[in-house]
Amino acid sequence: MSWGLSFVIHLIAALVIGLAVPALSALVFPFAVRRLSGFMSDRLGPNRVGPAGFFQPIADFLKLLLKEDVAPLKADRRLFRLAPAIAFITPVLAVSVIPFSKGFTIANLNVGLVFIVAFSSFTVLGILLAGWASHNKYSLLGGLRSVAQMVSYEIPMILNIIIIAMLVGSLSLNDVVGAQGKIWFIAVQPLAFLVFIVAGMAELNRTPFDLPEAESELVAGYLTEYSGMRFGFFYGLVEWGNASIWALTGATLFLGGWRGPFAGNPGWLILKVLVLAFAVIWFFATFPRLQVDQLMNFAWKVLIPLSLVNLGVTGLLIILLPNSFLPPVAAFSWASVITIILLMGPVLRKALLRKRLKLNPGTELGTSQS
Amino acid sequence: MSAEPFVTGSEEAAGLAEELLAGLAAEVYPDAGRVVIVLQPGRLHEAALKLRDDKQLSFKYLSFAGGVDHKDRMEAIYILRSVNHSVVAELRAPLDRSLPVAPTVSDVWSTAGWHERETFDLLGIEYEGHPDLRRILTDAADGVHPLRKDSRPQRVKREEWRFEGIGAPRRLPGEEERINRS
Amino acid sequence: MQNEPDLRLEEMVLNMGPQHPSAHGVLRLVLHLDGEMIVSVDPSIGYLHRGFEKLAENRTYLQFFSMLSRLDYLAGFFMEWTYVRCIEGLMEIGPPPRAEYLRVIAGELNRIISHHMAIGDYLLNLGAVTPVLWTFRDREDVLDLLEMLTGQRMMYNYARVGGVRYDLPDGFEEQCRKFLRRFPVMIDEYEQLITGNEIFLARSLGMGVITAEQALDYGLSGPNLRASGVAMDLRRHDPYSAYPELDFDIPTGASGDSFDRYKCRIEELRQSVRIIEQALDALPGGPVNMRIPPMLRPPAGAIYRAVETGRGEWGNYLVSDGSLRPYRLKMRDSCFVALSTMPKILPGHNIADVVGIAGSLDLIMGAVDR
Amino acid sequence: MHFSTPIFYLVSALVIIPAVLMVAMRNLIYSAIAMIACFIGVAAVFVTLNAELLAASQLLIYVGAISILILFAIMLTRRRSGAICLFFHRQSWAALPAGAALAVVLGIVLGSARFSAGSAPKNPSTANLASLLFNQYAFPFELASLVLLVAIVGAVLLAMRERRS
Repeated sequence: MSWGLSFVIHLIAALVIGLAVPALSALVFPFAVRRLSGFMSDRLGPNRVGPAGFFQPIADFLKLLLKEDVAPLKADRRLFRLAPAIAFITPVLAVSVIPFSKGFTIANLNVGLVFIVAFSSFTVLGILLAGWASHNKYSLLGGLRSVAQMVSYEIPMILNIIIIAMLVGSLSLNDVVGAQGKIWFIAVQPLAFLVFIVAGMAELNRTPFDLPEAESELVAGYLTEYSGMRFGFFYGLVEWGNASIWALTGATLFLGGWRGPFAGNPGWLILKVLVLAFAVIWFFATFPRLQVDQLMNFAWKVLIPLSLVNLGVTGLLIILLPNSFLPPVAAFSWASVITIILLMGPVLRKALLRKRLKLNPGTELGTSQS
Repeated sequence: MSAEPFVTGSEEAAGLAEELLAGLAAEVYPDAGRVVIVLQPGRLHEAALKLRDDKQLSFKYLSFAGGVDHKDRMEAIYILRSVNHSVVAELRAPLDRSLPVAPTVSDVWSTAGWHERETFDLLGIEYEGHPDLRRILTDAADGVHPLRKDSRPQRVKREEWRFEGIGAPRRLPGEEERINRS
Repeated sequence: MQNEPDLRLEEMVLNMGPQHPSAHGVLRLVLHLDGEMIVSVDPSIGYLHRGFEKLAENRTYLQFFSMLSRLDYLAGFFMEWTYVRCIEGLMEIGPPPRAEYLRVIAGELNRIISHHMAIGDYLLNLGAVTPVLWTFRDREDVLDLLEMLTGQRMMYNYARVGGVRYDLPDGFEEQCRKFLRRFPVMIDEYEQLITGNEIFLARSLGMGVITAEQALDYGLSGPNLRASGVAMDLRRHDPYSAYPELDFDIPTGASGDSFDRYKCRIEELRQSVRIIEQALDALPGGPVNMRIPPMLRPPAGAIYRAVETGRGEWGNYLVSDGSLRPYRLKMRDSCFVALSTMPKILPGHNIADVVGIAGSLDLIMGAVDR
Repeated sequence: MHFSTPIFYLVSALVIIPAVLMVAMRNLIYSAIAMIACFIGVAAVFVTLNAELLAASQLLIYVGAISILILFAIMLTRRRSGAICLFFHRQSWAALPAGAALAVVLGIVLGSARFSAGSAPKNPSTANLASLLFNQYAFPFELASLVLLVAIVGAVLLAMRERRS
């Protein structure tokens, strides 16, 4: 076979899978969010179109497709139109390094882990351009917020990916899955998994870090001026495509990738992705939203030091015990997770109450108590 | 809790207020659970301060500031409450209807700031010394004070405003983007 | 720093509202921002101004009646109650005791639905989607009860001069008691979801602090005032109707921050349950209204009557000249007052806190603009 | 000929277009976008050279961090439609000798370098790169981070003073 043909086949396969993953997630996830969060908040959710409302996303997709695509008069038209496309690069490209089953990766790069992180910068770029090009203050604020947030949370994300790379000794995702034959890394590094989930929520702009599109403050953030299919691009394909990528990465890094009982296959990977996606939806239905300064403080004062300590200790253990480092790493990680869970709530509450006391040290007043 | 005995009824409050406002009030009488204090012209601010700072009456809470147009005269009305007792005081300051000007009490009770803006808007009472006396509810009705008894419905002239597309800022007076530092 | 023309910093003017997801109707806030921090706020109201005070002067006492519940459209009964109290005070009549108890029941049910909206909306402003749906679910039960009692779910027209419109319908007491048994469990459920949540605490503790002096100076009332530590409740302070015979507590806060305002409302829900239970137990027999002349002509004079609504003191200052129409009707609204504190308390907070604090102050633009 | 060779030439040629556009565009934002496109093109060149780590780093650092910060700065300072710049202005006279000097230096470097085809490893190991960076070149590496640290502290200081005044 000539190299040209093999290249073309490769390209087509990559494009098909790269487009299928975000498209499928854009169809499945919004529906799942609406039904599941509906269930959590004691209501039905969409249940009219098709069996149990299952065709609702298709109806929504058609509606978005047929809607007029409006751009504000003073918007920068070219960038306004370009932005969703730029943001869409991330999920399409990032799929290519994910191993779907044994020996089935679109691009088996030896630095796949770095690539996944690197590709996410396109979403940041798209959102920033969308926010600026809309010529709307809410959009601009949303875009700026999102960039600050995504750039900040990329750091703990990368630090935790490095921890896994250190455990495996390779940056290739195939090696990562290969190393999890005996035990999944969630059991070895629960702390890294925890940080990965939290940082992932921030990277994806999901609750409780959904500030860039905080509908009660910024209307819809960078999405405010978008309508029709351009909105669909951002909301469906980019956002949920990225969620899929995040879940795929998480499943690969911590949950053993395509491994599972009865011969590993992509089915297991999909199941794990759905479990992680369920967490996203669960958070959405449960948490209020953080504030910008709190969000930044959390990244720089909690997550990054925590990840650095975890990285340092893990590295030290790997150097000291090059042959049997997994048990001590797991012991350290589990101990830290339990400490954090036990201590974080009370400590945080105490700090907040102290802050409140400082603001208003309780005024005594002649009041008629009943 | 202050050690002062609380006021128990509107008669007692009326007596106290009469004593307190000697020379300021023209008339003080209890009526339907409240004390009505009719002030002499021009003594509003002094009376307000005295009523607020008095230990026993302690009218620290202004329910609202409003006005009534009596066709022949105008009255500025203030309803006062106290944390200590349940008697409500009603301050009435008579004003000249052709040129209703009252001193502001927004420095006595901060809440008067917006209530006076509203009364200025609806009745045209001008409050002297008010830090920010703009219309509040009916910005567009220039020169019309709808709650005056002689005001008739009329066409409100609107500022000519051309639609410049979505996103074009509509500048209102006093809303220019301020340059903070230079 | 020297004056360097190149280093000018520009304040951003953000025009929040009147069309905005958390404008609580049509509130417009002109925000001057330094980054995300608020430098100054100028609330601009009047977008829902319908000229009620002028309309009252051009209608007979009874004609105006049907418009009252459009003021604070979430708890319309309080407006009717205040108005009939004014007319009854001028005419020096008092309704029969059974009517007073029915008014208390209707009033407390209104307080519950008002607080439901306040809590749900506040949390929606903070980005939590589930609480609002839970409070709406329970609000529905109360609206059913109110529909049984008054024939309407929103614009009740239940109060009458000298009594109330209808006596208790069959089955009301049973259904109401059923609701009162179930409701405290629901309140616990809200608290489990919200009150202990660290993100909610971070968003509400120490936010929008109003000291007791400030609160009195600004004439705040209702839960907003009590959250600052002033136990002033007109039901106790200036007792009316059947409240002197009922036993209930006045919950107060200590710090006057958003959290205290929220907590006061939650506690008031429990107190309302207590009050309704007692009112149902102690419901006296007898007629529910009295004969009044078909053309109301209250004697000339002026009167001020106020009712403690869910949002604070709603007062009517009614001047009668002995004719068929009110000479002057001035309505005192607590949301108007709460809104007027915003220029004082908002600077220094974030954009996110604008909606948070506005939500915790519980503003209803229908009542603010009148 | 391996299939990546024509792609390498193609990509290298394509990279020049955004590079020229970046200089020629009169809208600052568009310039920045062209610059980003140029960076991406360079990353693609690295991929065709089998230097995947370098490509990923290029994307991560230049596209993901540096250009975003530049855009951020432009958007914050010039909100309205990104200020049109003049194409010919006084700076172009100073740029001419500077550009000529750069061309000379680059020409000398390119002329003196010896390109040996096929000597590059097909799969440059990340481990080799790391050991080089942290052993042989540890001092320049640390020096570079020191310079960056100073820059960060300086930036923080400037921002702090701005807020205080």
